[in-house]
Amino acid sequence: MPGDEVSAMKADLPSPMFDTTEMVLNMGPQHPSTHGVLRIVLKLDGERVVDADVVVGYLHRGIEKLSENRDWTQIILLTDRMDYVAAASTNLGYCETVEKLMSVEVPRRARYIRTILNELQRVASHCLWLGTHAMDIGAMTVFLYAFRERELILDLFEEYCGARLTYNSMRVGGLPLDIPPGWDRKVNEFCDIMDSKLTEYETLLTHNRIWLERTKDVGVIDGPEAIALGLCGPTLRGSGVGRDVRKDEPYAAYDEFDFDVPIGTRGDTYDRYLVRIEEFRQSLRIIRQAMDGLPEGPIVGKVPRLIKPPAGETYHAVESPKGEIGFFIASDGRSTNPYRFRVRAPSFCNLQGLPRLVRGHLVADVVALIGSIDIVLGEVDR
Amino acid sequence: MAEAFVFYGLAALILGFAVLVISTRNTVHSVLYLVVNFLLVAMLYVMLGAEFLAAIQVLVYAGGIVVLYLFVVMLVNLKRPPETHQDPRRQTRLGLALAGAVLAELVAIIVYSSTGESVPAAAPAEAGMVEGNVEQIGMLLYTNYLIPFEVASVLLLVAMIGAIVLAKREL
Amino acid sequence: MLEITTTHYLVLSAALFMIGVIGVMVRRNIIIIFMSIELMLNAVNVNLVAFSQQWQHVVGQVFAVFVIAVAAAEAAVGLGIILAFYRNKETVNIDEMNVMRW
Amino acid sequence: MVDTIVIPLLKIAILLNAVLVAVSYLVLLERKVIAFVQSRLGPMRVGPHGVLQPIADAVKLMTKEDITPARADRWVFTAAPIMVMVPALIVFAVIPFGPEVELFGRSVPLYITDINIGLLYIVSVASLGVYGIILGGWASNSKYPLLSSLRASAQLISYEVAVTMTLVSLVLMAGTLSMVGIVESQRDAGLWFVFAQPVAFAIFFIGGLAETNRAPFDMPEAEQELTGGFHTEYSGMRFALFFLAEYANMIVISSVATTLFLGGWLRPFPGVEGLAFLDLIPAWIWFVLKTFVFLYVFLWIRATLPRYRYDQLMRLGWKVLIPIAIGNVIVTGVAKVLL
Amino acid sequence: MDVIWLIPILPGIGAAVNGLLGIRFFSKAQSAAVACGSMGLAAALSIYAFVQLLGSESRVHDVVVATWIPAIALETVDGIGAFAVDWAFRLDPLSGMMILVVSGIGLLIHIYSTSYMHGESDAGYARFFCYLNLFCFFMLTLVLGANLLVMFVGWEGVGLCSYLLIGFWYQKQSASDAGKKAFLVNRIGDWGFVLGIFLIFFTFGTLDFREVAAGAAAMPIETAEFGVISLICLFLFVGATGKSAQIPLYVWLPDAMEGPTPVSALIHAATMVTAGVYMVCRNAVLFTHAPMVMTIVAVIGGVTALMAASIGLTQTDIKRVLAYSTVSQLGYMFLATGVGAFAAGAFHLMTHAFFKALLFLGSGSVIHAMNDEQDMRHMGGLKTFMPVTFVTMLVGTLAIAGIPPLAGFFSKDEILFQTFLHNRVLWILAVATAGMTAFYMFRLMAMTFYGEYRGPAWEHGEGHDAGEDHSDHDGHGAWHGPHESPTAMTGPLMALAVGAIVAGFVGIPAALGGGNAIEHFLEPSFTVEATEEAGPVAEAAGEAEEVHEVSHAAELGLMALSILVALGGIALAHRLYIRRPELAEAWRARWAGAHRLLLNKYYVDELYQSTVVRGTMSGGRGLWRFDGRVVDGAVNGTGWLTLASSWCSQLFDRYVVDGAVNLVGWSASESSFSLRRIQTGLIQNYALVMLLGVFVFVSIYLLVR
Repeated sequence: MPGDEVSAMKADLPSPMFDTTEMVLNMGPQHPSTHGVLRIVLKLDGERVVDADVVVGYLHRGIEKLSENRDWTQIILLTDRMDYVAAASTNLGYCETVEKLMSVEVPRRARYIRTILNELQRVASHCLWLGTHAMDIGAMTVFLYAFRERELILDLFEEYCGARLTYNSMRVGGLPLDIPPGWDRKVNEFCDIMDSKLTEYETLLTHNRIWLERTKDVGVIDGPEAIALGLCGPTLRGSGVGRDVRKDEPYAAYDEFDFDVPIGTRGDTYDRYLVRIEEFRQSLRIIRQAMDGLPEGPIVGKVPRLIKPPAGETYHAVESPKGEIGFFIASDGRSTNPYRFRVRAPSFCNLQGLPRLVRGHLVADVVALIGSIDIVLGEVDR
Repeated sequence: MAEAFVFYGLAALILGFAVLVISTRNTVHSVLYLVVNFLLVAMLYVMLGAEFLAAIQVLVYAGGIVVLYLFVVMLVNLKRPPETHQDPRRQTRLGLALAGAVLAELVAIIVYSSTGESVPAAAPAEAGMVEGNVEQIGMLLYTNYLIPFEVASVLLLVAMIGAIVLAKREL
Repeated sequence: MLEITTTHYLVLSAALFMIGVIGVMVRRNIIIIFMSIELMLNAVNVNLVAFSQQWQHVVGQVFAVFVIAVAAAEAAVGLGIILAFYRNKETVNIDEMNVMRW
Repeated sequence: MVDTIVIPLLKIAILLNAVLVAVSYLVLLERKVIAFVQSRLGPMRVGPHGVLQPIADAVKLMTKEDITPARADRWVFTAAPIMVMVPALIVFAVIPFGPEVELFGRSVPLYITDINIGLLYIVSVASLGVYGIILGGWASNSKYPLLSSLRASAQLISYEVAVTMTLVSLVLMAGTLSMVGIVESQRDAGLWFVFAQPVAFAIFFIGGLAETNRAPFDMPEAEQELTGGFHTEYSGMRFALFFLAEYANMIVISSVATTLFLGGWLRPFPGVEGLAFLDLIPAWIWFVLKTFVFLYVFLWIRATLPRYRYDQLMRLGWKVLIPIAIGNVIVTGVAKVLL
Repeated sequence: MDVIWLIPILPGIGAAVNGLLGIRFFSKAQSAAVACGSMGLAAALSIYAFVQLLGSESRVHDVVVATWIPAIALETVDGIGAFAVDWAFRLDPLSGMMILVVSGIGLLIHIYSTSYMHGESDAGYARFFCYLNLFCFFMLTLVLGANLLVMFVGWEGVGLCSYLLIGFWYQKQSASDAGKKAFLVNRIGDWGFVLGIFLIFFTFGTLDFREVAAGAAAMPIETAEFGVISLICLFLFVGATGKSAQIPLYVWLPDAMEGPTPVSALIHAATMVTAGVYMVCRNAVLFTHAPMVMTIVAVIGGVTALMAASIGLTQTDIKRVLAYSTVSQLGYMFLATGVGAFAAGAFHLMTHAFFKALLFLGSGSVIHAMNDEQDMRHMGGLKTFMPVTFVTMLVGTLAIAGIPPLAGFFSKDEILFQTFLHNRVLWILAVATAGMTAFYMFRLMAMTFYGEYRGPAWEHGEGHDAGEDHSDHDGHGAWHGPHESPTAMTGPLMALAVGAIVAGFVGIPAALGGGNAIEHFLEPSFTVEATEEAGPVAEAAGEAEEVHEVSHAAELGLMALSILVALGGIALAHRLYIRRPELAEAWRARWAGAHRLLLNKYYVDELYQSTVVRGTMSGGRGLWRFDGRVVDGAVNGTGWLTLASSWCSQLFDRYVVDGAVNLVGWSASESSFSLRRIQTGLIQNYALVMLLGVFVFVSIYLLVR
């Protein structure tokens, strides 16, 4: 950012008591609270952040480029490794994009199961977010509680597809597997457990004075500015913008369910926290509805054995736990590889907002804010 | 006997650390020696039967003032060694000589004038003196010396405000 | 010599005081000069307490308390000045603090 | 000779050992308590239910390589942990664990010494602990430790004011600075001072949390922010000293709080005759029990609360606790004069 | 009874609230509520305290609120004494009666004022009530004060309030002038009072009334020589004449009628002006020890009474008539005190407070009705328009004229009787005054209420339309002719009328079968100690009692005589102003000179103007001239001499002194070039010099010892 702007901003800041020269503090890439290998170069005035420079790329594996040399089914494996805490959402986004390119009809049962998986994934991802966010702010018990519940979801996924982290749980045109017997009962049981546990988390945090002091009015950003910075997902909704792909451009079976999109009012860390806590509830609501109304039928649509979409390009987005994850795919219609593969990663977009959010706050708020925008470096760097 | 040993030991340590304070290059080390020096002086106070003062010495001097020094030493984050530039006109040697001379004279006066009376410093203290040390000081502070005491508190207030004003970056 | 009298304390105090004086005279780092002044104040306190012991009266200790209060005030303001000065001139060398000359 | 030298030396030796063992087991206790709070089991491998874990930890720390950073100030770097540990230990000299007891035909007081400025001694010595922290941070020659050492020392000094103010109101109640005297005045009053001075007790407790850098005031060591605080660059035994000093300080604060507010070695409700059967339990056990209650609350709080931000902590200290503490002193003084 | 200090404080609080907040923020109703509320509380407390006083054995209750002036060593006649003053309040029969009068009448007048002052702006209204409350505060302080200094605070305070209230309509030149006049004339009296206080302290070493009285009782009665007690009493009496408008300082009171009528009623009739009488009664023991001063008091009182009454015969301004009447009645009271009948004086003070307040308020009602017309020649026939006012005022008039069984009869008769016993000449004066009083009061009634309506015409037609706002009496709208005042004004009138009827019953003399209760009740206040049979006073009282017993018949005769005189005055007034008004004209023409003399108030104002004022002015002018000629001449001469000598000296100056100065400057500037090297800016160099100094001193010490 231009120098004069920095100095103008410094003039606004209350001056700290002792003068030290502006200090540059390197946070990361090995720092416990950056949720991975993120590096932030902080310019500090005392303990106050004057400016922050986010350095990404430490986890870059070239997934987008790799994808141009894999066939369409193999790419699903790669998408697992982008947002590794919400692999099913990424799977879904990719598969739906290809289906859109190929104009394949997905059977209703498959769409239902996809929705269930996706929402379970959202709950799991939010559990991880809640635990680490609270941990960053020093509430370590919540961390372990949240992971305890996440473990239940991982068990469900393991039972469904055999994997606990990188599920590879979707196929173009449908699903690889039908749900195992008894799985639906377990999901319902989980929903009940989760409801009571949510109350537990909220008891620990929502009205805790320290939690309020740490999160209220920290990193305030209003709706228009959030949109201008390209924020998405709960981070955007915390600022009062009711954008949710599930509602605005329904995919999978979302148009058949009844759910609300929670939004915040002030756009501070506390609002983003509340929005995600409410999303837990809405996800459970969707899962219950889907389990109740799960239709019978095939789980795979009519897809050729060799997937070769017609020439053309398309963009399709789904709502991952982190935000709007979009896939742009171009096919030349001849080869079995995509011609061009590009991902709009929500974590990456949200990370753009970080320097804006942390400016003027203290170092301790930086970790709170990193937690509050909920990033996964695998997705940021791809 | 034991008292003499303790005294000489303490005196030697006090003077030794004092010399270290003013002779060490590294300012932080210098501050550390100062702390040790103050603690030793506090022990001297205990020997003299002034436990309250000893505690105050540790609390205020060692625990407060010197911490302040330490803060300042750390904040004054020097880019170049502080003692490079030397003004040729500072008569350091003369100062040293004078200080030595005055010390000699003072010692002469003290020793010479004290030979007559010889009041033992460690005279068995009266019971009241040792036991009610804190109480006695408190009584004096709040009766005879009430006004100086209040003035001292105002002085501290002024110093506090002054320090805050000085340390603020812009007035 | 084995009996410790007030004289002993006075000599110790004089020596401590002179070490402080020498510190003030010799060093150029103003922080160290301040510390030397603290040494001198301590020497004074030793004197006061020694006399207090000699006359079996706590008034000497009362005065020592006042000296400590003054020392605290002095340190606070003095160090504040040092910081302010350092901010402007980036030095704590007393030989460079001569702007107020004619 | 026996009374003046041997017994005190014996007591010092026993106490030192007891404190050090208590400290290492306090670490285990913390791990266990927090684990139970978080529905885990905690250390289970070394010995039954991990009871030998402290020994394993000690062995590990002692055998670990003791790294000194290249550009550190060696001398200060070595001295800093000691400077933290020593004040934490010598405070125990004036803490009365119990009244005088008959042991082997001798009347032995269950404290090392009872000096007339005991409370002042504790405050003074505790104020020295800050050196080790500042110097440890400074000597590491690294930014995070320096930053957190400045934080820690500022925190310590700030909260010391509030804590000392509460002690002043307590001294007003007791009329003595002697620790034994304070316990005895509670016995004479027939009332633990926590009931007479609830505000002071609350402030003392909060200030104690802050002074020992415990949650929710543990930001000097907030690993999420400062990667471990002022002892980031320390390892091996020197790190262990810092670590032990922190827990020793917890015990100090707890036992001081016990002495001042919970009647020290006195049984509950010392004024109520009907509870005299409680005196069957030895006095020092009461003391230890109360201290452990405190320690448990320390751990419990750590498991429950998030962490304050630095400026919020300072605000709490200066704008809330200190004014309340001063007001409490005034109220106590006025009440003392009026009643 | 320990809360009697609250009695003055309550109106004080009311004043503070109204003064600090009311002027800015309060509506009329709010400020009136504050003022009347505080007064009401004070009145209730007063009654409570009085009832307690009646019920208790002891007749004196002291309450020390705080120490005011801690002991200061001051010279007294017996060596060094401690000058210490407490904020002490005393409740005894005299002050008990006074607080009843002050707070009771004060409350009524407050209520009356809520309506009377309704024409003011909100701020002025609040200001008025603030002053009024403040006045009550000071007045109650005055009567309750247990020592002279506390009394003096009240004394000066009521003077201040009087000044403020007379000049309440400060935009009016005459009002502010009258205020100033009152203030200045009072200062002369205060000067005497202050001197008296000084002398009391110097003589007795204390300012507490009872201690002073005890001290005085121990001293002989100064029958023969004019001793220190006489001097004290004279000084105090000077103060009393100022406050109570006696010769020669009465001139301010008639002018004080420029103030609002409730003020005239409260301050200049019922309470403040009686402070002088009260003060004399308070110091009764002192005065009984100074018979010569007593004579002076009696003579001045008698003469004032007669003179003021005679002036009152001819005045046409309704309020001025009442003002002179007040002066005259005050003269009566002084006459009573002067002949040693303190109880009679205090009794008359009380009854007078009732009927005079009543008369003033009635006149206020009339003035209100007549749209601020005060000249009686423009009134007449108001009886029909305002019956309540007429009846109540008639009661007041009968009371003041001394018609039994109204209040005035008993008190006035007591005074006449005591005077008769004491001095026949004064008695004749008093009887003449009584006759005049009856005459001019009925003249007032006649001119105001009887006969033809002589005032300006008003528009009959629209004024009494049903749609018109009838409450609009306050001058905002058109005047619709004389009318009865609203309830807030007539209520107090009626209350006071009842008071004027019954107040006298407490003092029915023995001759009429009564016990003269008030005299016995007040007795303790005028003696040294209730228990102590202190010589002279008790003896005098006993003596009086004796005479009293002896001359029941004479007393009855005197009563009959005074009733006759009063009836005669009434009859004359009736004849002159109701039956045959032309006869009044004739008489006026016949005794034109006397009439003019009276009309112009004996030319006293002019006399003062030409003597005191002119004297002061010409004295000042003479001094100015002396200043101009002699002093300035001397100064000018000195100036010329100075000029001459300075010319000589400047030569010396220029060459010798300037030369030296320049030499110093030159040498300084020359030497500074070399010496400024010393200022190196090196702190350690300076420290070195200090060390050098220490070295030198230590060396000297070492060598010398």
